[in-house]
Amino acid sequence: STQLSLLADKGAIRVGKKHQAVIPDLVTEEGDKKMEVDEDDEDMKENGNLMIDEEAEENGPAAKKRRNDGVQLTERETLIYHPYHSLSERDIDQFLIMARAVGTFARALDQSSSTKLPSLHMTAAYASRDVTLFHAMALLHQANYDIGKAVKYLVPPANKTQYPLEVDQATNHNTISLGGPLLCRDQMEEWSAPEANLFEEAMEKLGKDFNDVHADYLPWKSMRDIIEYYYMWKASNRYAEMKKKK
Amino acid sequence: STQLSLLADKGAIRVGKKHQAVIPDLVTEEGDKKMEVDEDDEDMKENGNLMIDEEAEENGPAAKKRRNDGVQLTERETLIYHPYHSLSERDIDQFLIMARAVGTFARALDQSSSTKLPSLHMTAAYASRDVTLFHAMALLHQANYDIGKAVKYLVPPANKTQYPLEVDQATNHNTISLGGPLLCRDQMEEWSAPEANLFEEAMEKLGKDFNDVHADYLPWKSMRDIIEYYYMWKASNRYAEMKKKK
Amino acid sequence: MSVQTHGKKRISYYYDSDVGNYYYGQGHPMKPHRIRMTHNLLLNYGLYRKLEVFRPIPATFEEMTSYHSDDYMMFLKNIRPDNITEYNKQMQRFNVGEDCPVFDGVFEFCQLSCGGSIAAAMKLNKKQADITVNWMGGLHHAKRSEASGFCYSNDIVLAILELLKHHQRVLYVDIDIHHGDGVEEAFYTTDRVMTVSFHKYGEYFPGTGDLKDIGAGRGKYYSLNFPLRDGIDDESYESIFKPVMSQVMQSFQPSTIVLQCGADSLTGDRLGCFNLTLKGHGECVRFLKGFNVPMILVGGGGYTIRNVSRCWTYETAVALDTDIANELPYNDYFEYFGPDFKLHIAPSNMTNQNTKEYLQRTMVRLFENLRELPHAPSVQMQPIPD
Amino acid sequence: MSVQTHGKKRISYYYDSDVGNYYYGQGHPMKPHRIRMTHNLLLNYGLYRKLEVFRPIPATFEEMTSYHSDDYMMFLKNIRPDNITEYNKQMQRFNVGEDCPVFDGVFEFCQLSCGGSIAAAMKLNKKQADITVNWMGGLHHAKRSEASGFCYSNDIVLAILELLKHHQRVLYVDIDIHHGDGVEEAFYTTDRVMTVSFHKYGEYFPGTGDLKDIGAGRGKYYSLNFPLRDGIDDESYESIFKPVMSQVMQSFQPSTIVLQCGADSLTGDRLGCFNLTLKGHGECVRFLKGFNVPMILVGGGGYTIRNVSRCWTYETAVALDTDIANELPYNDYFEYFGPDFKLHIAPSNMTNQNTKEYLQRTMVRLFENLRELPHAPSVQMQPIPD
Ligand SMILES: [Zn+2]
Ligand SMILES: [Zn+2]
Repeated sequence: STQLSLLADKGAIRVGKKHQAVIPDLVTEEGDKKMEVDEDDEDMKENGNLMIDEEAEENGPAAKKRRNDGVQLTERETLIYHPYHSLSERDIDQFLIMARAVGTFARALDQSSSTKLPSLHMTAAYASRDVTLFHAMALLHQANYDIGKAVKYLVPPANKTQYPLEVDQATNHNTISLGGPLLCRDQMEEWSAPEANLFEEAMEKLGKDFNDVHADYLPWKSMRDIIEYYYMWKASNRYAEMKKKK
Repeated sequence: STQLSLLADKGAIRVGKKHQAVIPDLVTEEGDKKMEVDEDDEDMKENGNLMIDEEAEENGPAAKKRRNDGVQLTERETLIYHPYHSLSERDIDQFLIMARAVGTFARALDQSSSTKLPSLHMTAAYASRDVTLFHAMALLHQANYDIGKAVKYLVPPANKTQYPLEVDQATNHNTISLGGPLLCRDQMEEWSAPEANLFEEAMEKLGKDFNDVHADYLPWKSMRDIIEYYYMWKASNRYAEMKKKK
Repeated sequence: MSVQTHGKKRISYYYDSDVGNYYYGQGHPMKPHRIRMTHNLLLNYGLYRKLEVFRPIPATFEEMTSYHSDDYMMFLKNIRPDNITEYNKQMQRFNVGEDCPVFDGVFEFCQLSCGGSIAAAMKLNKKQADITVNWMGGLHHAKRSEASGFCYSNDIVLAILELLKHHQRVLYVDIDIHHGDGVEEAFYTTDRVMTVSFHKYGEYFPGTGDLKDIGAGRGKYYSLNFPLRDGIDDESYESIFKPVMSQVMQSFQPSTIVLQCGADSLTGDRLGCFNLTLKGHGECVRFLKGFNVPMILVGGGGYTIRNVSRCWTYETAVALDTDIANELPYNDYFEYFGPDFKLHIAPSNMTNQNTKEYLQRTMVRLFENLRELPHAPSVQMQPIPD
Repeated sequence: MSVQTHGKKRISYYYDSDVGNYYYGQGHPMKPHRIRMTHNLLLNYGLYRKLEVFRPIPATFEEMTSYHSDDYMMFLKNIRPDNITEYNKQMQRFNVGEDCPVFDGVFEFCQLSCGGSIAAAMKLNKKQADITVNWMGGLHHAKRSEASGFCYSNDIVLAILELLKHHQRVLYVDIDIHHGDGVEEAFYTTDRVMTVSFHKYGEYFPGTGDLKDIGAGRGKYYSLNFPLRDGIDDESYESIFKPVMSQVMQSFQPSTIVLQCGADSLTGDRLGCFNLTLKGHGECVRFLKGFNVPMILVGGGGYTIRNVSRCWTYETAVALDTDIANELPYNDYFEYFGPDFKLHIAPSNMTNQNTKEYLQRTMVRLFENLRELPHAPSVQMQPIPD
């Protein structure tokens, strides 16, 4: 989708087995099958192999994934959140404030955070970043949309016995339990000031070639972490100030 | 109870109408009355006036105060907290962490707080003071020991429509709603640095004569506020440092 | 989630968050703040959450005059630091001035103290609790028309009067270092209240509480006084308290008890001269609690406030049958408890001037008095005749 | 507490939090990060909470080869920035290199994109949603054995193949500025998928999508292309989109729709040359939604990423029947949206080279083709004969 391409305006739609998709046969649906059992009896045999797949889904281990709190699931997905609960908008807003509050408090308790973040405002701002909110929404889901249960997930005991570890899988967030208030940190916060300086130096020298930035300046960071940091950094004051200086 | 008294070891137990209490008659209890209605019929008439008082209590406006969530009340008291709920110790601990967290976050949002308290640690410490915990316990009671409801009281909407205002009456705490996270501040936190300095100056000059401290140095503070401040100040670093200097 | 075990006793606790800010004046040893310190320790020890916590309704003028004289209460209600000069004569008459200074809100303070004890009594009358606690109360020196020993109104007398409406016999026990003269005097002539006081006696306030003071009229033998000397320790105290109280319980058979837990009998008290620790003091609470008779715990004296709050916190835990750690929890007044920051206190090496012989001899005398009590109490728990 | 109204459509939304960190390379205009920006706007607008949010299972090799050739997929799976030199020939053969560079995790990225679209299709097959959304998908240029135009695997084709298992006729609509050549080619000879693409045509990538390209074999008349010139605005676009799509819906009668929402047709796009605003672009979503036919929304092109995320956020709101404020909510990437920090964007003053006459004429030609469609579609929704 770019004028960069040398192939621009030279394309053609090609016809042949090598280019078109193989169109699958129509499968009569599970539900229909039961309704129209007489008529479809033969058809079922015809499409035997497909039907078996469907049966396996229904009875196999995937079957139990089908439903989660009344929401129907296919075997192709993990449910992260759904709106079919009795919480009001305000309830959720309040819960998200709680999540930010816990994040702020967690940073006050955490040694490594609080040395990095001496300012209250900065801490509250870090605790209000999207990673905290996404994680909170995932916790709310794990708590079956019970605010009382969900807030307890925000302040789990040290051994995480009372914490839904699935939530970390579901959202890939970097959560640290201090045996109390829950801490979600993104790359913007994870990086030390020297690391941030190194990154900016690398950007000046190498531009956005993150493979080189990684190799030459920040080999202890993963590529993904560098990219996440880059995009967040572009929205930060540091970036604005660096641009101003130029 | 002191050797200060001039009356020491000169006391005597005096006998006479002017000294002894008038001993009341025994009132048959409400419950007994119904059990022993035949025998006590005459007695009831004798103690008529007292019985009427009891009746009035039962039927008057005080009657509805009798019970609160299954805890029986007399008309002489306001219930602040009771242990007859299904919350575990951990549930309550977690709720108290939430209360501290919300207090910390509230200070980050509050203009007047955050200029006074630039440090994260200091803020978290202020948000962990007993006033916050007492208020949290009172909110838990108002929420009928439903953690989900109680945490929502911690972050009430601006107009406090969803906040149990009784709780402020019950505990006399100084709570400020920011239309979000709840803020409980005691005198230790309320006072500005210049006010604290004035107080210390007054203490050096006047000692603990709080009437004079009030009149000469801090007329805009109430006597009670000064006394509350004094006792908290004695437990503070400021006091320790002032003592060290001497 | 574990459901609170209802097998334990129901404890009702009375507190008003205003109480800590009443201030007797510069240099005065009585500090209502110690009640707030206790309250905050209860919270941070997690004992608060095991209690039924109440804010009492302040006692009304009418309630307070169920014992106190109208003119005394009227005086107390009207006196203020800024109108003292107008009340010169009355101040002398009602003994207000030196020990019992006029301070801001003195009448309100009395209302809180009395309100708590009256509510605590009413609670027992309604059988809504097994033990009720009012550390704001216990001001045992106040007389009908006279302040005394830092006490202006006698919340204990008011509570006992309330109890007497539903209880034939009320036992009052006083472990303050000072004689419980106010309560003794109020009930000196009745056989429905027995007062038992253990106290320092001899050149010591208030001067009453001799072994020979045993009550008068129908109240004869219903006042019991155990005079003590300086330096009594836990062991000695236990050796007299338990036998005496066992005999009292057996002879008097009260249906309710008021225990004044004055903490000036602790070692190191600013005004006291005993050598009790929390364990010896608290053992009195534990022992009386064992009789399974409804009981009110009130405060009283206590002038080394870090120890007072330690003591009453511990005794609340005793009432709750709950063990608490010796490590004090963090709280607003944590620095008061340095340098050790522990709950329990050690006795001093002061001499115990109470010899075993003295204590034994005194106990024998008290037992003799107790034998004079009618086996069947004078008024039985039976239908009142027409 | 209000119970969520189930009257509105059920919207399933697919997202993988890894997607934003795939990076095509320095200077490359395709930025998966725009999908994360959209996601964060959905959260902070409160739209997230109205969705069923799913993380899709990544597509398997087998699933991807239901359309793509095994050798192409094997190549894609094995190629890495550090082994490029070993794959020189294959890179040319599969058109990987310039437009479609080898980047870290390219195959995983394809798995997420395809996984989302396959899951979205399966969701509709199961009748578990009315509209499913996968902004990670929409990579319409990928061919069976060839990468093209920043697209390596064609998630749309895979989704349509999944839909075809349960739907007799699937309609594909493409409002990317580029011709949806990959999808058109895949279904060029079938009458069960109709592809309709509105795109810039003439000296523009990928060069296909002439009005005269109408499909082949059984697929004749089942490909529809609306070639456009530079600068088309909301009004002009609406004036063709709605009549054409109305006729398509009536003639083809699909039981499900896939709408590719490529956002490079917006004004100000780094690579595009149209002049649409969010309103004109989103109107296509709203209009198709009005037919009440199950629909998949996928992403696609879009190279001014602040506008891409605005657009897809808005279109998610359209799907949800929810109005959202023009003021953008604070989020991690808020600064990207300066200086105005508004949702909606203004059109530029560029010339609209699409005259009314041209558009009208083209539309007439398309209607003529549409009239060639059988009134009763070739395969009916009826019991299949023995
Ligand atoms: Zn005393
Ligand atoms: Zn495009």
